[in-house]
Amino acid sequence: MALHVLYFAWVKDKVGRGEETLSPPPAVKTVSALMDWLATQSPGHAAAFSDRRLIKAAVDQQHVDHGAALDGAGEVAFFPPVTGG
Amino acid sequence: MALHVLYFAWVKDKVGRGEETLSPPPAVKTVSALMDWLATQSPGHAAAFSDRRLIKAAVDQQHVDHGAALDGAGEVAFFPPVTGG
Amino acid sequence: MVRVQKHAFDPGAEINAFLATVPKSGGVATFVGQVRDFKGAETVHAMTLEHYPGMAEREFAALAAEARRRWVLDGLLIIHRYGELRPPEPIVLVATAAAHRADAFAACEFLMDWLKTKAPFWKKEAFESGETWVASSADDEARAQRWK
Amino acid sequence: MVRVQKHAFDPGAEINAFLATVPKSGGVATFVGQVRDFKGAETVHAMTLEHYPGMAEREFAALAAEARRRWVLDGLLIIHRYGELRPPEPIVLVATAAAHRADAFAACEFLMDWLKTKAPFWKKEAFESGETWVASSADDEARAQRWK
Repeated sequence: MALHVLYFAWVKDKVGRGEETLSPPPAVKTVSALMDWLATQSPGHAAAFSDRRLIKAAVDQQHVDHGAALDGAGEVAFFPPVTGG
Repeated sequence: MALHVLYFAWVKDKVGRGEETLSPPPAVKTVSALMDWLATQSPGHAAAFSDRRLIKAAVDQQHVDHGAALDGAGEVAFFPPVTGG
Repeated sequence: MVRVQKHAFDPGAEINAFLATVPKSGGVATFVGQVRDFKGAETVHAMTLEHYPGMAEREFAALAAEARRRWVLDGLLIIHRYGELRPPEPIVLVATAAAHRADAFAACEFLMDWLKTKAPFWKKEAFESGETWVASSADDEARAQRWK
Repeated sequence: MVRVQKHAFDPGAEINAFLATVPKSGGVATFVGQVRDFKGAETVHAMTLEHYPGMAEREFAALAAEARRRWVLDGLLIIHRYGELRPPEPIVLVATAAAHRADAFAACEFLMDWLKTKAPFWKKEAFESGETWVASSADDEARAQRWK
């Protein structure tokens, strides 16, 4: 199943791209499991996800915890804590 | 001793003037005593000072309580609670 | 800066001029108070603001000094009108600039709350049926007390 | 109204336009956040604001709805920039209009506090020595928690 994955700020810098469309295996059912799987995709991904405590996630443009289910999500984003305003 | 007395808002309306220069007797040593004396000056003054709880005072342009001394004050003002802003 | 003036002012232009004086401030909080065209079910045609010249400026200067004692501010502006105003003209503008937005917000709200109970201005509203002095508000008094 | 935009905006003009939409509001609170030209002892030459298009607008809409649930507001404006900014350009403008100034102030500060921890924007500062992503602030997190 195709999943649109977005990266922002230094997560994007480390991964080396801002977005990609991936097909994680069916066993990847949560945000946390997705991070585990993404970390195996390239050295850049591994660097970006080396400390999960620094990473926030959104599923279909809603903030979620790492334990959140992906269900039929079409878009998942990973980023550091926001610093706008 | 000449004292410049100012009135604002409905206190002014009741007294019938915005300011006057008066020479209260030497026994008038506090704001409260000044109000007692002013109330005897005309029916308008009496009406303005009929309920002292509604009246605020300033001595030389500083908010004061009714018990404040006049000392060598040059200017005393009487007005309702402020409603600016 | 503190200004007590009869003529109308342009709040956006004043805020921009104020911003130009505080380029190093991360945050600027402002408050604009406007003349409302109603009170309850009645229409307010105009408002007259009487003030105590001299004391008004003194009170604003004292409020500004107190705000600067309480918070770290890069700048502060108070403009207050007197005379005849029409809805929805601005009556008052307060602006505060600080490195930290919490200081700017707190100082701005403090200045408005104290100004409401200390600055010697009195509002008279003109209705169809005549003119009435606005009564002071117990809520304003309570809000001012929070900062004691 | 909520706007996420790349181009610069004129805070005074935006505030005047907002005031024109709320002639019946007694009070309008605003906050302007500006790009600072320093961080500690270092000079900041420019700032880049990255954002998450789509989610940024959604979050602002959710914050606006939450503010309207909590306070009685006549109007509300959020403008936030993204892209390249230079000191001391405005980054963000929040304005809130209400009959009572307490509502306007509280809603304005709430929106800023929540926006700081929820709106998907990330600041990168350009120094002489290179560019650095701004770290999130524990103080911002604590301020946002006050409104839970």
